[in-house]
Amino acid sequence: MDFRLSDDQRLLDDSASKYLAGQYSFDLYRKQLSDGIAFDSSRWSAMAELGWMALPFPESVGGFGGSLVDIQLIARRLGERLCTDPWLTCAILPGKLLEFVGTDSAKRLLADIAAGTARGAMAALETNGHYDPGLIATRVTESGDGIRLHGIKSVVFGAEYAHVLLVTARAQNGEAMLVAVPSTADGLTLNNYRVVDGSRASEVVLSGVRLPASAVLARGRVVIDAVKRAMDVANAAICADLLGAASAMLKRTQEYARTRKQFGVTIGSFQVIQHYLVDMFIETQQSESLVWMAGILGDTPDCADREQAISTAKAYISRSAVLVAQKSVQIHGGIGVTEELDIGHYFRRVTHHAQLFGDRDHHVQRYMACQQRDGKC
Amino acid sequence: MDFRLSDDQRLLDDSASKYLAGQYSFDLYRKQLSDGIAFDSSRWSAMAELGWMALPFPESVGGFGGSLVDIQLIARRLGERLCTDPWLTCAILPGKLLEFVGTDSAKRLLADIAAGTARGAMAALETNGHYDPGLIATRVTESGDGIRLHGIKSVVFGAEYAHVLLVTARAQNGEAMLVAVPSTADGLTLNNYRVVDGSRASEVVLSGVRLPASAVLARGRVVIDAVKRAMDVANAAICADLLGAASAMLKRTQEYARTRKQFGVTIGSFQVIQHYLVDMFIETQQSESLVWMAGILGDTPDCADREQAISTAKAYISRSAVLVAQKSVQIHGGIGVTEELDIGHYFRRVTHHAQLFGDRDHHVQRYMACQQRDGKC
Amino acid sequence: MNLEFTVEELAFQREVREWFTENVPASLKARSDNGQMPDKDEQHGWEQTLGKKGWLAVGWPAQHGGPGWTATQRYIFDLERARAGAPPASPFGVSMVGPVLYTFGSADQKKRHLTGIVSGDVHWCQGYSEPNSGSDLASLKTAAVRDGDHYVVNGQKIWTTQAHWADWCFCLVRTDPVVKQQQGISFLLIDMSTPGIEIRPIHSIDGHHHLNEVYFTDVRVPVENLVGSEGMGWTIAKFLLTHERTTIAGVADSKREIERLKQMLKDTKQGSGCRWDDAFARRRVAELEIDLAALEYTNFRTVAATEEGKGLGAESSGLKIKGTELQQAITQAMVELGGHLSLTWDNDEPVGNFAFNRTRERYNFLRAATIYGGTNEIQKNVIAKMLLGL
Amino acid sequence: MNLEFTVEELAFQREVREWFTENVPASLKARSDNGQMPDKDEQHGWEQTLGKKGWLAVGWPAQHGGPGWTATQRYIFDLERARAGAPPASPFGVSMVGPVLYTFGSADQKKRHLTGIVSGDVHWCQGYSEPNSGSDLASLKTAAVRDGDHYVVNGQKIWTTQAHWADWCFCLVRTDPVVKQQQGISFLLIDMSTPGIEIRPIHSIDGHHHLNEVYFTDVRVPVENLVGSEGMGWTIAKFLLTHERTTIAGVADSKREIERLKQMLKDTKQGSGCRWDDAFARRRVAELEIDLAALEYTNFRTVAATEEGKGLGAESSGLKIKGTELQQAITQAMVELGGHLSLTWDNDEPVGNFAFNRTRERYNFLRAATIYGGTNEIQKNVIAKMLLGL
Repeated sequence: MDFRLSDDQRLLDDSASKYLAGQYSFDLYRKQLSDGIAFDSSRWSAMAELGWMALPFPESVGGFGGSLVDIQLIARRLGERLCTDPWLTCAILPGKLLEFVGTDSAKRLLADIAAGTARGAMAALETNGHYDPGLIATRVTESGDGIRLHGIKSVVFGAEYAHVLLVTARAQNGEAMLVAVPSTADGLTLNNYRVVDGSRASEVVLSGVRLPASAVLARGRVVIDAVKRAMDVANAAICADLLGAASAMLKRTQEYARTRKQFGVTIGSFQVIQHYLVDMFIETQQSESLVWMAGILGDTPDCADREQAISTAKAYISRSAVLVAQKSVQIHGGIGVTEELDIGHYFRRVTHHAQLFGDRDHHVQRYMACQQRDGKC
Repeated sequence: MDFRLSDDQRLLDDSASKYLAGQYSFDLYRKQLSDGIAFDSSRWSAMAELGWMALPFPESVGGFGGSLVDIQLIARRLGERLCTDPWLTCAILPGKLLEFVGTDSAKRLLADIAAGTARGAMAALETNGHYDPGLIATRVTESGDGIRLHGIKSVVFGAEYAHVLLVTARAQNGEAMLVAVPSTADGLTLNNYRVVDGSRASEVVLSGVRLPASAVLARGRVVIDAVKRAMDVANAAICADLLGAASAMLKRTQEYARTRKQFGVTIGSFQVIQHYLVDMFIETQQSESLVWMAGILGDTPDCADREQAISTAKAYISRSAVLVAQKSVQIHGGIGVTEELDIGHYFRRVTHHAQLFGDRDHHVQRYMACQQRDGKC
Repeated sequence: MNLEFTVEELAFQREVREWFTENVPASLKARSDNGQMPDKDEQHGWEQTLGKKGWLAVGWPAQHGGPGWTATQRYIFDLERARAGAPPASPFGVSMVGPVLYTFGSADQKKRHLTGIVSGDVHWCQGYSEPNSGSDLASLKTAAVRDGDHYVVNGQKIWTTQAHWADWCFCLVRTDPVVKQQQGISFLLIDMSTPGIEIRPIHSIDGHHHLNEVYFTDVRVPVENLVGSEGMGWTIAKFLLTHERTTIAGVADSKREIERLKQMLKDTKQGSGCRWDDAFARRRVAELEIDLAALEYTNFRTVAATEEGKGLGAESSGLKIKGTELQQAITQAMVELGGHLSLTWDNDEPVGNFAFNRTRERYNFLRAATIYGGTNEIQKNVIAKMLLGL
Repeated sequence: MNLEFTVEELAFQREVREWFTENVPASLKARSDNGQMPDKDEQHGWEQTLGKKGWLAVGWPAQHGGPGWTATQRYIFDLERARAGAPPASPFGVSMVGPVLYTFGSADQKKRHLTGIVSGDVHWCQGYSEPNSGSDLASLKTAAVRDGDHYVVNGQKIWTTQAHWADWCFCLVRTDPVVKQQQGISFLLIDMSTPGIEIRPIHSIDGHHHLNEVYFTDVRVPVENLVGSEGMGWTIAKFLLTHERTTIAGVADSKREIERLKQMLKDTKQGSGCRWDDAFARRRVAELEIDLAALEYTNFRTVAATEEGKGLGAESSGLKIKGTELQQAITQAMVELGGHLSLTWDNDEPVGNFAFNRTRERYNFLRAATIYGGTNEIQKNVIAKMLLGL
């Protein structure tokens, strides 16, 4: 057993930390928030140059063959810094979906994403599907020379910054398909809005979008399996993001308790505040343990092991990060519920990520399903 | 809305409180515990003279027509004093079962119980039935002149002090029956043991017990319905018992926190201990509110209203009394886990009553079932 | 013991319910059906509607312009108000400065101020907290120095809810900097249009503007605006803390919110069924309902004790703690049970069930519920003193 | 990062597992399958079996008679021990006084005492707490007054686990009543057969006798039984608190208990199915398993840090808090999920599933888990000091 980062990982972690410290800030975040923007093309290029887009993809598509832990290292730093750049949703998530789908056309698209020259977005969930990517009402009809898409994909993160949307739909016979829809396609409308962490998502309305048959990247069971696996990768990253955000909140709250005075003493001198901080500290420690567990055990095509590892981590961390966030606000008092201070923004980020691709309840239930299947998928 | 006790109720409450203060004590309780006894015939007679056996039964059988709240007033005092006398299990529970069954033979038996001359015990649950009185493996076979009983009724509280056991069984055609089995019947064996609160229960083994047909007190749906309703009465009393025990623990723990010194100060000066006590106090207050709610709204033959009221109260109080009990032990430290002090005994009593006839989990599920039926039974 | 309303109370309930059905504006109801708060015009318009009916200052005795209701009637009114989807009245006028004025105020002060509160025409805010005096209110520094017929006020208040909507502010100010903290504090009424007052908005994490900083620079306040005498401020503030407890637990709104959550789950499809089909979701709702029942009946006991004229002690102090915890738990369940539908923020068009889209607002807003009016930790300290006889 | 055991560690695990399978007495396993603790003969017999194999003092370096295992090996050993249904070794000899002696003891003390601990032949108890010195250990009063070649000990210890089973007791005693509290405390080894020692049993709420009061009246202890020098007692006590953390979280036993609970639910019929069919029961187990996973991987991190020779700070102090909370939560689930089967106490014959009949014992016993060795509240105070840099 070894929880040490490799030298490469330490370098990656350091560079992510330093890059964000230098190029991102709370003021920048707030400006983007008020402007309704969650993207910056120069930062995107810089991140690509740092290798963040290529990081976890196979060398055959120009990637660096990095691991899930590598993804988590960056995600944790993004969470720590409140960064809303759509690295996860426009590069890692669609990229992993393409990798897991594994067809030639998917790989060609993945190569562009890994190179940082294209951005994607996964359009898999729908309003009536809760977190289940198998519940698809969007229809694809095939005619001789092409296909048409009808339906609405819901809360598609990063869609407005994507060049291509990876849309799941069902054929008349019920078969699932993954379709690459260019953002410029006729009949495609994006209704964009802000989401809870300050980043952006869209309702993707497909009104008879016509595409050549080659737009179909994959069909059959592999589609839903790949979406689930990509969501598991995302959840491993989300756990790390939650850890980064919760750790930052704990650090700020410790500092606040050390310095804020009421009744002539620092509030950190009150035993109840001390015990709150200890509870938060312990939760953060335990969360970190499960982040790495998920990073290591979740990096496998075996769906039983993977689902159990990811759901264990997400079920635990989504609860504990929310507890840390709530206590941080409570200890800060009034200032904690304002837009002025970063604490309230971390609070929202934690709320968002705790239920992004499944909250505790969802993942406890998935864990139970894993147990009932007794290791089989 | 009025939460005041009537003058009669105040008298009843006072007399119960005074009687127990005078005739029962922690030393007596401990002596009975070590002797493996949970009954005293002179106290039983005294309680009968005080009218406790007749209290909640119709005047037509010699009762006083008292209410469910009246039962709760006594139960609360019993809980407050750790009293293990089988008043609830040998008088109220079997008596209410007979009252709800309502046949003539049941009423005759009830009259004896109300008079304090007979004691009963409800033998309804079985080892494979969890808390569901409908799950009955015990068989009754009918022949020309009588019946025979085969089976085992499980954890029958107060059985060894009962003159008659009220046994549920199923006929060959699946119909439920309630049978009065005299404690002297051939083929009846009681395996007696202590239960968690220090009182007594038995496995009731029926090895072909032969009885006249007149021993069948009732048959059909009324049997299970009456058992359920009697268990609801018991649960209203149990809630009050839990309140009495939890209030006593809170009082002792407040006193301990006021007087026990560590680090040169009373432990009540520590803010964390103070907040524990406040949480315990609030839980006790909220529990009391639901005790009276259950006493009033649970006193109805309408099963939907009754089940919702009882399950609301039991679900809440079984959790909160356990919390109070656990925190009381924790604040007392080492002395709290010994047999020397009453705190540990209250702790066991709360454990026991919290799951007697259904723990929180069971009652939350029953509450959900009430909600799903939308007021229908 | 008896948990039923009397015939008269039931008739009152019907009357109130009918009136609400007819008089709550559709726009107000639509907002609350989606868990949103009214804007200034809606809130003030609604309070004026209540004022015209004589149902705004519901806790006041008849001689001061209240309806003279019993505690039970006030409780019923609040239940029906929430059920109808109407917001609670802003507390600063009717629940706070009003009772202070009819209890401690001069005849002139009563004459000048009570009518405007009862009618809903004049709006108030509360100037208590300061940047370094949050939980430790007694350390406040805003100074009121006597200068002839005026006090000259200098200092800064913070967390002033609706200061930007208010005509008047009731303030705790320090009139004596020398004596022991609590003793130097006075209760002053300040016209918000007085020169020298600057309001700066504080934006909350629910995305809205409720709170403000209020700066006082040489603000001249006539001495007749002092309530009671100099140094009585702390006594008045303590009086307010133990006043009116029949609605502090927020039972009426929590009941409505749970009903709304159930409806939201039933209205939201999941595959061929709906979110309400999920037994674990139903269990979460059931556990909230059970907790709410405990709070509701504790509240009933407090209401009944009030009817009997009994003092309110630690028994009712738990209501605020449990009530705010439950409000937070309900909104958290709302956010979480909505799944990704709860993650949208500024969408104008519904994403699935619009009510889920807006759950975050109330969830974030209610984080303050365990902070304002004395944090729950401070409340527990106070109760502990009573319990331990300190 | 790597969570896999090495090939050598896996081989070690197989070896240990096989040995346990062959050597755990059936009676011991039967007891633990029902959640019961061993009696004195079983416990001591088992420790001697381990001692013969050289696997009793598993945390000790090889030069003092330990197996010289790595932290990972010790962790694996503990996992397999619990899995096999064997009880943990009594900590007083192998985990407490042993390490104290090989760290602070004289050559003579090592020679005299270590062998008996390693072999499981000599049993120890711990004389720390006193009636008025529980959480506040530094206020202890038991006096050891020098008289020639002896200390004369007078005083009373309490909560002395297994004093009635022990040959020796290691005691904190006050050798200097004048200096500041902590400074006057010394660490003394006392032969339990010395005249003047009286043991009185304390019965615990699980119905058993583990604890004792120990009275010392003019007990003469040879000066060579002082460990280190006079006044070093507090230093030694603190050393023990931070020693050996690889098993403090109780992960191995909690894993076994959860597996046992699952089996109990599967083995207990309910109608035509079993208790495991209840989705809410399964959920409760799942939530415990998830909490246990968090604890287990945190424990792994501590083990890995130990392997790297890193100091153990606040990171591992949470293990005791979370570990004991989880032990209590598991036993509470066991009691509650058994329904009325868990309410039986002294039945000899099974009432349904006998394992459920005995759940109450462990549940009651484990109430002490958050109290002994410093209450969890005291543990949190200590961690808070580190976090806040106090």
